Amino acid sequence: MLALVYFIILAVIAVGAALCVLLSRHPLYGALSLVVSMVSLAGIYGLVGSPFLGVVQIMVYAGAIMMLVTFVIMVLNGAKDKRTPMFDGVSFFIIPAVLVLAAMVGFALLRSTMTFDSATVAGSVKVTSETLFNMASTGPGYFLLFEVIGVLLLSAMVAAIFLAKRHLGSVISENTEDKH
Amino acid sequence: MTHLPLWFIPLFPLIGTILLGTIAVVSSGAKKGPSEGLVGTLAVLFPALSFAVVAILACSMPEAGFRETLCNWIDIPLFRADIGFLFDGLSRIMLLFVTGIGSLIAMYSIGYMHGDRGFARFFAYINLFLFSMVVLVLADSLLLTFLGWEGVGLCSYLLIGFWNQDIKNCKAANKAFIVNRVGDIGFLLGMLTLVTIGGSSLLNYDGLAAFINMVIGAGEVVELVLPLSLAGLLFFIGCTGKSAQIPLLTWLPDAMAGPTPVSALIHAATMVTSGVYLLARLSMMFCLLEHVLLIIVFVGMFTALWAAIAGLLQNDIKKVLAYSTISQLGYMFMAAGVCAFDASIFHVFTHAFFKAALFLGAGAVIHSLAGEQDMRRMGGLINKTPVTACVMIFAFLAIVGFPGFAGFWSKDLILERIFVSGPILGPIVYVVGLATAVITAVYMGRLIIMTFFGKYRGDKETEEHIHEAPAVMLFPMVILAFGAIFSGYLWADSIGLTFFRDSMASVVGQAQAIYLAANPAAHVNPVIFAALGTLAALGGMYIAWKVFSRARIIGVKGASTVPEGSAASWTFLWDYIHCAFIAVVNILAWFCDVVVEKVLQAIQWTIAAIVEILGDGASILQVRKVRLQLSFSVAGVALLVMLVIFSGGLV
Amino acid sequence: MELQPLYIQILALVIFAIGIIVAVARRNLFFVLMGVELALNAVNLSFVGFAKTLPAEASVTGQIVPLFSIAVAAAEACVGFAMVIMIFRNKESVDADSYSDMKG
Amino acid sequence: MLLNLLVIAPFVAAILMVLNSKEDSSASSRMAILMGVAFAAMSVALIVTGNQATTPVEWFHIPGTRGPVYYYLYAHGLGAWMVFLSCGLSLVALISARSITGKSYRNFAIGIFALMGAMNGTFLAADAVLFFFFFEAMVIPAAILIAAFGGEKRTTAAMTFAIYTLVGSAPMMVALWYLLTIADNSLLLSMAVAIQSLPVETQTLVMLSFLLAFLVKTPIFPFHGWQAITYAEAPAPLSAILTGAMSKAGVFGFIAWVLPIFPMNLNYISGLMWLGLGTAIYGALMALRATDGKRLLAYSSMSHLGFAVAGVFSLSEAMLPAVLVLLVAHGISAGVQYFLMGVAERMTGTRNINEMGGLSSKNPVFSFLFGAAGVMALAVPGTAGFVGEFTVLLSLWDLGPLPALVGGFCLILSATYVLRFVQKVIFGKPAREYQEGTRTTALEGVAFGSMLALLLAFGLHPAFVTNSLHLFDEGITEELTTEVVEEVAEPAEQPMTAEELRELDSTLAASGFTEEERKALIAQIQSETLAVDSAVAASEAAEDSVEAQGAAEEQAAGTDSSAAGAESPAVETEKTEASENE
Repeated sequence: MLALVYFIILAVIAVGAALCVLLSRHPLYGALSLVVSMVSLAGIYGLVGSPFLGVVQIMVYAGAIMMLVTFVIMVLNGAKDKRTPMFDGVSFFIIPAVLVLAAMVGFALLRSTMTFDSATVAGSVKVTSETLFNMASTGPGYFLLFEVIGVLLLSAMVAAIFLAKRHLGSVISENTEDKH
Repeated sequence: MTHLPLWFIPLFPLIGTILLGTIAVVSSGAKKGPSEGLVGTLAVLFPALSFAVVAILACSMPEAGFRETLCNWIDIPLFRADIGFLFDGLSRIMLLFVTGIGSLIAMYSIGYMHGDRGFARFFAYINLFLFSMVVLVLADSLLLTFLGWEGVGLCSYLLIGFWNQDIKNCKAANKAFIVNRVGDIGFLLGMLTLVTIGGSSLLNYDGLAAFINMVIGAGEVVELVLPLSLAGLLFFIGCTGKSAQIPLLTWLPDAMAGPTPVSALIHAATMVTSGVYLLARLSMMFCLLEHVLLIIVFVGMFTALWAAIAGLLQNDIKKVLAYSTISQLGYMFMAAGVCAFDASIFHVFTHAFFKAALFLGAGAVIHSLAGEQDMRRMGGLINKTPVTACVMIFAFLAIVGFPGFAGFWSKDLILERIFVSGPILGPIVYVVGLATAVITAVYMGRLIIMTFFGKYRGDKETEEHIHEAPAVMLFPMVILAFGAIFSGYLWADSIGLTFFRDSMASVVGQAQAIYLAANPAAHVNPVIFAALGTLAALGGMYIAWKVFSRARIIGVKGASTVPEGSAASWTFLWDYIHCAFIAVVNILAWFCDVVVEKVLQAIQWTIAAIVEILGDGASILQVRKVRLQLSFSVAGVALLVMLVIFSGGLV
Repeated sequence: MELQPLYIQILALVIFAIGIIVAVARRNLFFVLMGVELALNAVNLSFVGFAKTLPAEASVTGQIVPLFSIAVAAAEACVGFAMVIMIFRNKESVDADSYSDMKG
Repeated sequence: MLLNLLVIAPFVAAILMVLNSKEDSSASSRMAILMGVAFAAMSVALIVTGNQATTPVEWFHIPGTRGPVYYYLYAHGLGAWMVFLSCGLSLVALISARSITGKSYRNFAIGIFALMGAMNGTFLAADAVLFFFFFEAMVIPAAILIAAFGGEKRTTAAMTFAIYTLVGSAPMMVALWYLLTIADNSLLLSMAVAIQSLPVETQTLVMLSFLLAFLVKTPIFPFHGWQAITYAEAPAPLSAILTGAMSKAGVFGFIAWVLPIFPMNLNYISGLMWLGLGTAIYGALMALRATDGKRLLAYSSMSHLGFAVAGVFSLSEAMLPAVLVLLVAHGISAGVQYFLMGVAERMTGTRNINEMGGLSSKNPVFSFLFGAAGVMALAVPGTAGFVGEFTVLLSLWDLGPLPALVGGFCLILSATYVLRFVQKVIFGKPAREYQEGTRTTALEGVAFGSMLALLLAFGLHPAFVTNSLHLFDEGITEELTTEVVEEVAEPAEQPMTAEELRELDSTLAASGFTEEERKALIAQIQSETLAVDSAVAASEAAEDSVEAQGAAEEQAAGTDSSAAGAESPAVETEKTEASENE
């Protein structure tokens, strides 16, 4: 019962924040709303017995990614583009489409029966971590995937640096040209 | 093995080919050709060595002949063939004159081809030709004979187109090869028929004879006559191609585009007679096939007559001789058609001498007139080139069948055999043959008169340069002239010389006996035939003398006659018939190229265009706004989910 | 009344829908990216929600996949924002509709 | 080992070529030719050492299929000779291309090596998926080479080629995947067994999909749209490989895959034979009218291959050696003709034969080779072409005179167009002043000359070629069959139960056997299972027992799929042998 109450509170916050993202004019506000939404989602993860995931959610999403977003938004002055309207014709096409889609999926969900497995809800950090890192019992598959993800992140970082670097170089050359 | 190996015979010309071919290829880049003396020596040496081997073997040959299997050739399921040689009475005769005349003509060519750029190449071809011809004759199976058969065709192609700078020569060569190819396919299919009848062992001549004997012994001839007739007919088609019989005769007159020694060797003495040789080889088979023999007789008869008439109307000295060759080949086929294979081979033998002599004489004339071939611009040459004239006149007497000369014996023998072959058919064919003999005398007399008698009708300039041929050319001609006179005495029935028949008996004797048993011959006094034959020859010569020695022959200006391809003259109606076939093929090709191919391409490009249009059509749906694009896809997903749910999918 | 897995799914659905709407309907590039993140989050939530209905051993996959998807999202954001910086410098605009050079 | 080398080493060689300097074409050509010689030597060794197979290695699973895909190569006479063609022609192409490609020789060599590896893989693969993989992979280097080194319309040609062949084999991919979902694994035998259980309509559909790929590749009328333009626009050395080796993949597919797998009825067989003959005539007629020398050769090649396909579907006893000799002869002679045409093109600067002529006086050595190659293409007796065409005609005559007559007509036409070609190119007077390009180099001359010498050698002693098929009977199969018998015999040793027999009966009925045939077969199987060792003796009997065993295996519902996979490769070889003996 108590869990339901917490859930409702967190859900309302999450949905509200998401709506704020949709409706905010400035991207910075949007980003901050997004952080709120993510934090509340992390709460829900904790509520249903995946605290580890919730922590990762806060650290990576609400922390790292959103920091990146806000940083970029603040670096780019033109981020708040007054000329472009918030919505246009496309928006009026997409909203009903998504609503219909959601309604359909919701309809399907309502027809199904699901119940929590009490043991699972109780706690799963141990199981999760053992599956991930205990190669002796579950084989190297997940661990390998984990390492690959590391490499992916590294390469993404390198790619981002390359993209940004080329851009910076061009700015410098433009500037030098301007001087002459 | 006590005798010389048989493969020595083809080996020498093969070595000659390789050596001379190498010399020709290596020296082709150099400005100055290889030494003509060296090349000439090599070119004559190898055929002569081959001739020597043949002569040695011929003397020591036992009655049954030599047989030798070298190695396996093809060995697959259904089919097995060996490379083997067979030296018996028939191949002995053929080989003797093939290598002998071949060596003589090679010698003659040294003089004739003097100074030509392709000197070495020419002799390489000649040696290759002799190799193929020897293989053709010496082979012990049809398949190996076919190797020689196509090989000589190929050499004929190469030599007709020897002066390949002139595209006309090439066209004549192509024509010769393709027409021959038609015949060759007949040969090929004939072999396949035989294989189907009794397995690949039938391709071996001994195997075939054994098979036929077995069939006769078992009394199963009637069942097998139909397939054997098919095979015989197909082989005969092959023979008509190689021996220039109706309907595949058109290539031979055009083949005169080649150098004259080639015409003498290939297109008169040796290659064209291989059809007759094949019929004699397969005598055991043909003697059972009455209908095919009938066809052969008629084809031979019509060819002889037709070509003789055509010979009357030619002005090119070599073309007259070409038609004469076709006509004489017709005689040989007539003989083969009444199962007188020994007589036909005898005529092949004598014909080789006098026709080679005639051609070499014509070559000497052309040589002395610096390439002039038109008889209307010759005349009176007997004073200027007496040796050539004598040789030609002796050969002329031989071909018309003047008593005592070679042609007299062989031609009379053929006519006699034809007459006695059947009650109604025999006399009819005989009369036509006799008429042909008269016409032969007329056109050959015309040739001699126009060339050697009367006044010279050419340019003054050329007249001054007329000279007798060099000794290296005259020597072979004289020998051949002797042959033209005396070779007939190998089988002079009337005076009791039957050496030739006896030597052939081991090969064709049994077949002829079988035929005679089925068609008993009437007995007629041979002297009557001799008298009639003589009369025909004399009559023809008289007509020729009357008509042509008085007639004013108008010298023509302009280029001499050259092979004219299918447009030669009306006499060879067959050219037009061939043209009709070619036209059909061309129309088919045109249809394939212009209609079918275009339609297919149209279909191909239509499909491509449809795909492209569909692609373009889809790209209309692609809008500039990426977001709109995305929303379309979301809407699409929504639609799909809706479909799934309302069709009762997930529920 | 207890907390039902259905509620979590409904919540995920709502957030997902909002995410999609943000990603497509808003014209500002930053909002587009943020909408994608929102949708990704919703999917993670859905994963976890479904995983919790299974017994412990079987539920592991459902909890590990979000982990990886978060990592991938991090990489995606990293590259995505680098690209936003780049094309912003080229076009001087964050309007998604101004990037329509792809149509041939 | 040899097999692995022949398939994988060309790719390694291609990579090694990258190490070469791009500028120094002479160094890279030395290296390429050396490696080409090594591969040619290996292919000769493959023929000499006879039939062999690698141990099958599991490669991967395709989702939805029941068994694994093997990396499994084996060489029988046919494949070994095709590999010889591909390696030999590649070597000559590497030699001949030096004067054409100039500085980009290195890239050309890379492409050639990749193409060679793919072709070798196609001819040696024992696994259907592996075969398909290489069959498709061939197209890519070829298309790239055309697009990079071709004539004026090279991009069109490359696109036409790639799209035609890839689209042609797309149905085969689907059909193959479908077969794999019902077969135990992707080896020949299990597929042949699996197809028996399908309804007749499905069988036909699957077979047609396979046929289409090979018909396009060969190419057979009316699927030849890609051929003329591709061969004409490709650089001459590549055209030589394409026609000499790659187009053989189609005929090879008919023999090695279609015939063993599919139970074909007589209508299809005679239909395909007539299609082949039609192609032969059509190609010859088109060649008669072609004015582009390379197009002419393309049509001539089409004509010959049509003839070969007709020979294949004559299905006579002599078919296999006949077609093999024909293919080898055609591969070499068409190859050398293309090479020489390339030389002519580079000397005269044109491909139009009406604008050529007179080369015999300008370059006698070249003309000698050219004329000799023409003669070899004419199938004059004594050359390999004759043995091939004669024996194929023999096979056709087995069916009746009419096909053989059409074949004979085709030979006449071939004489016509070849002579026309030779005459137009080398005889006569030069039609115009040529921009003289590079002449035949000595190395080229030797290479072409030795190809012609090979043709002569095979023509006078075709046992060189046909013996490799005998080897197949005696050599490896004995070893294999003894092993197989031990393995196969086990399930067959127990007499089949009545239930199993009933099921077999229904399977047979579904695949179109009549009542009597089924009874006879079952009776045979029953006697067969009692006398086990006779499984080796007669090929047909062996096939039947294998079939029965396959049915039994199917009943086991593939529970022991790994075991089936291990023994099937061996069984499958036997099956191929059986079908090839037919």
